[in-house]
Amino acid sequence: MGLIGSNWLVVPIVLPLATATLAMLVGRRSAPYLGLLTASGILLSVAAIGLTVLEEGTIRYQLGGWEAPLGINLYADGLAVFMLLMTAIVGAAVSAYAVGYFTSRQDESGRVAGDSGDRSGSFWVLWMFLWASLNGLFLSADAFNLYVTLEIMGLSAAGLVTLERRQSALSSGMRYLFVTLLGSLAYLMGVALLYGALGALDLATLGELMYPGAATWSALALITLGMALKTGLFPLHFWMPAAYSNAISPASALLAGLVGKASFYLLLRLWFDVFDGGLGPGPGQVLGLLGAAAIVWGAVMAVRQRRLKRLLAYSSVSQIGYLFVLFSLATTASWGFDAWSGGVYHAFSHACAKAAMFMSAGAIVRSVGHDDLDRMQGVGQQMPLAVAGFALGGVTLMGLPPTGGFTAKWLLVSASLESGQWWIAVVLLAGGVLAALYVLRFLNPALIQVKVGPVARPATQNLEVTAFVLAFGSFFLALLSAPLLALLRIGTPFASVLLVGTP
Amino acid sequence: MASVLGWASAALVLVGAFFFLAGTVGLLRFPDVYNRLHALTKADNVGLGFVVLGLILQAGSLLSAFKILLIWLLVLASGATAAHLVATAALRGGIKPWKHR
Amino acid sequence: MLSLFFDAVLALALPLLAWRVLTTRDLYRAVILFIAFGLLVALSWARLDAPDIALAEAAIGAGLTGALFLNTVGGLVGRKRSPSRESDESREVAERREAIQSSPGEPVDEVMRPWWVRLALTVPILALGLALGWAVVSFPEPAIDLAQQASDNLEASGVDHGVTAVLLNFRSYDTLLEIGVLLLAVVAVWSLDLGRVRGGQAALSKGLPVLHGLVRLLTPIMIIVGGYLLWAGAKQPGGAFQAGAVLGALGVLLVLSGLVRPPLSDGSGLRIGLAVGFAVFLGIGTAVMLATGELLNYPPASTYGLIIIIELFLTVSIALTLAALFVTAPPRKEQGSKEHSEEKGEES
Amino acid sequence: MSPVTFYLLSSVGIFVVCLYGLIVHAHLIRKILALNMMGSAVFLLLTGVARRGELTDPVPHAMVLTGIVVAVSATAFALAVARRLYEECGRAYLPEEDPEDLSEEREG
Repeated sequence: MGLIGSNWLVVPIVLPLATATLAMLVGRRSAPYLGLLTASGILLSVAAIGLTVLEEGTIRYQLGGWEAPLGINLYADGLAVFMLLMTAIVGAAVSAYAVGYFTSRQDESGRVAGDSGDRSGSFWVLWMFLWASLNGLFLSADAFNLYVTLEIMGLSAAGLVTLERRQSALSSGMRYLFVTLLGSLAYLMGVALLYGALGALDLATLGELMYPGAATWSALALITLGMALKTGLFPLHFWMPAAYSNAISPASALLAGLVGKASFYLLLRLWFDVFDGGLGPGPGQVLGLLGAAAIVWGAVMAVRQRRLKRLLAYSSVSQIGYLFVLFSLATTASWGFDAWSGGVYHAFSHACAKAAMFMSAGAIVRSVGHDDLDRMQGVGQQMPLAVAGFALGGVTLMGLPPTGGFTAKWLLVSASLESGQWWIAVVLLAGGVLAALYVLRFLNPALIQVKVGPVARPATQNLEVTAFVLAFGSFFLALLSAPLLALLRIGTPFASVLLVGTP
Repeated sequence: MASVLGWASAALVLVGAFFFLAGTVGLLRFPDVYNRLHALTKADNVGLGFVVLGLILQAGSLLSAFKILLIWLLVLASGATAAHLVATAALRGGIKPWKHR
Repeated sequence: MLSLFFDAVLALALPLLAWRVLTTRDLYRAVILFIAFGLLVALSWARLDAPDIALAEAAIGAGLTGALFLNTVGGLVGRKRSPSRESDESREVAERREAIQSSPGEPVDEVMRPWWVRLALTVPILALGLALGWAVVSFPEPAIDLAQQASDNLEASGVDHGVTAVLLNFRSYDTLLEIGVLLLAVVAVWSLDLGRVRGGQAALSKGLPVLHGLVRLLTPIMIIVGGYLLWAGAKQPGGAFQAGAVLGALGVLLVLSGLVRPPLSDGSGLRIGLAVGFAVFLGIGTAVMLATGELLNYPPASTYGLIIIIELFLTVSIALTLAALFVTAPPRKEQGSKEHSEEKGEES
Repeated sequence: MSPVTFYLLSSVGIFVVCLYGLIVHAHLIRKILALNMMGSAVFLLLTGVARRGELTDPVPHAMVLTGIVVAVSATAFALAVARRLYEECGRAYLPEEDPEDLSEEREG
């Protein structure tokens, strides 16, 4: 691996950081262009990292030239690249969406113009910091460095929520900030305990030294609680519907699509790389049970909502359950890798689909001026692209072929059947049916043909197009499952299973 | 010689501690904000002065002795200013000085 | 024996003080107790041979954070505020605020969850406390001794002080991101577009010659102390953070005493000052890739020089950021441009 | 028991007291105070851990220094949100249940 080859690894972190600084200095006018440039740069670098990892295996990068226990390392395996790719795709789509979102807002009226200009400037700085922290989190191999990325992520995400100054947005942003700070602190306490017990911060070193004891069990409990809180696992999801539904739509898309996945990734990484599969079978079962409960509870609540964005937020509560189911299935048994990759694949497809749906919803709300589900008649006529994007994303949530959601569910269901825990399969399938119900809750009225005269409405074409493109991508994600699963095999904690499984 | 210095220093620090104690009692027992300020600043400044004097006897070099002295001077200045600010704010806030009846 | 007793009392006092902070009815008093808590934490760190962080905690954790809290409590309760925001809020909101503010004086807080929630909470929280207590008492001898490794590599780090070596060389990536957090916080606070609550302070301090005299006296001293801390950081406790904290505190003092007018968020001079530390750090970290092939891997010959340059700019940015988090007055839309031109000169 | 153990236990005490306070209190300032002190508790644990060997370990010290700066940033932002919330609606509490916002003007 040449000089350039491994240095691609720092580009997705350094580039958005530089852009954030620059965007703060140059102000609101050129910030969107900088953002788009950065997005393409990140896409390019992630592609390069992905190719390198596919060809040459995992990459370890010594920051500052210092070796692991003393220095901080970056580490890219299949899982990390998979998450980077997810973030790059969703991030690029949201960036394009945000350009349209803030421009059309400016056109609306003179009064909001100046204000939204400020907001646009802040949005780009916050979003660039968020993107840097996400990439940094996926690549970090150091427990304390992960804490710093978590804090950047939490602060910038909360800042994105409070960009909307309505009272409800402010109070849900405040609550979100408390939740995210508490989650980070619980994580940091866990890291401090690990350092006290094992004397290291490097994840690989921690994994080698891991032993079951009072300090490590406490650390596992604190880290799991903190990350479950930040991800919004049932019953710790109380902050989520308000935060997702009250934020401006680009922020909702980023939060629901990416931020929740990052804390999930962190838990996944530590669980299998450091804690040796949760220090025993018990904790995984608990998380799996909560995940199953989340699937049902979130979906039932989603069906009962009267507001479009709240429906989507509760749908996220449900979909996050699928991610946590993997903790009870992913063991060293033969189905372990299926369950693990199914959960991770679900993270990818849900990120794309949910972000696209929030983007569509944002365009719809912007256009019709409300998000009351009972008054959506005829929206399909007016905004076919947005509704189509929403529908494609909805099909992904239901898990029908050929969507990415189908691949994910297929892997999870087959793993649960193989492991003999058939009740998980039942919950997974029931979740799909409920998803169909809540998606139709919007599509039914939206697709009704009504006679309305042409109404003057804000231009939202740009928004609709970006939302549709992303949803379209997630719709066909299953077609890419072979290379993506091959990617996930690189450096997986289930390497031993794979050796048994594939002769 | 060393032990004489040591005893003297200990005695001075103890005297300083006594003033701190007195200041604290005054803070707790005096009737109004002005009296409490008086107790605090006067007793603490003198108390800290004795403690500093005691520590200077133990200081290894002239430079560290000077630094310790500087601490005392800074505390004197900021304590006096803070007391002045508190008293002014209290007067403006309409708190009447307490009179013995 | 005596020192063991002192440690025990201090260690016992901290949780009790935390409890008092959270249960005192009066919020002002809670904040004052919080400052005392911060100072005691700093004291316990001094006992634990950690002068670097004791300094930082006393200046940032207790001092600046405490002042931030006081300022906010003052802004929340008790004072009638200028009607700057009246135009864009509904009448109902104004009335509700009126109702709350009708009883000025002690800012009190008694809102708690119902008793059964509190009772139900005690069980898991006690269990957590016991588990954590057991965990920290039973820490094994760690298999890896990073302290040894750090001291073995101190020679190559370019500086002679362990903490500075970790901060700016061994784990400089963390420090880089952390400076990013500071910048991010300023942007996030500014994005909230807060009203001018602090305008009153400058007026309040008019006619207080004693305060002005003190601040004039302290200004050169604090600048010297900040410079000394920065310079000393290479060999002994100190460094960019402590220096930045002292200088930041000076900035807060200057603005609160009314000697300097609060800077505006869209002053480009201020923006550059805030970003320069992060930008230089990031720039040098990236530039050395050309020489050594890794991010933040300084070429051995110039390590000390690069670290000093980075620290110098970090000090400027940290000081400005800490002061900005506290005193920056975001411009109101209408009057922004006028005041902007007025205050351009103050920025230096 | 060595003095280091006192401080380790003290940090656990602060952590749980503040966790309880954070959940129980509704006032925003109180919650932010609790979060801030929880941070100090973790830092105290790290400082204690740094002190237990022959050499004082500079790595946790650097972590704490980083943590202090992160904590003041987070606190400043949280206080700013609290104040903005107060300016907007005149209360410094979070509503128990977030009311479903039925106002018409959404998304600008």
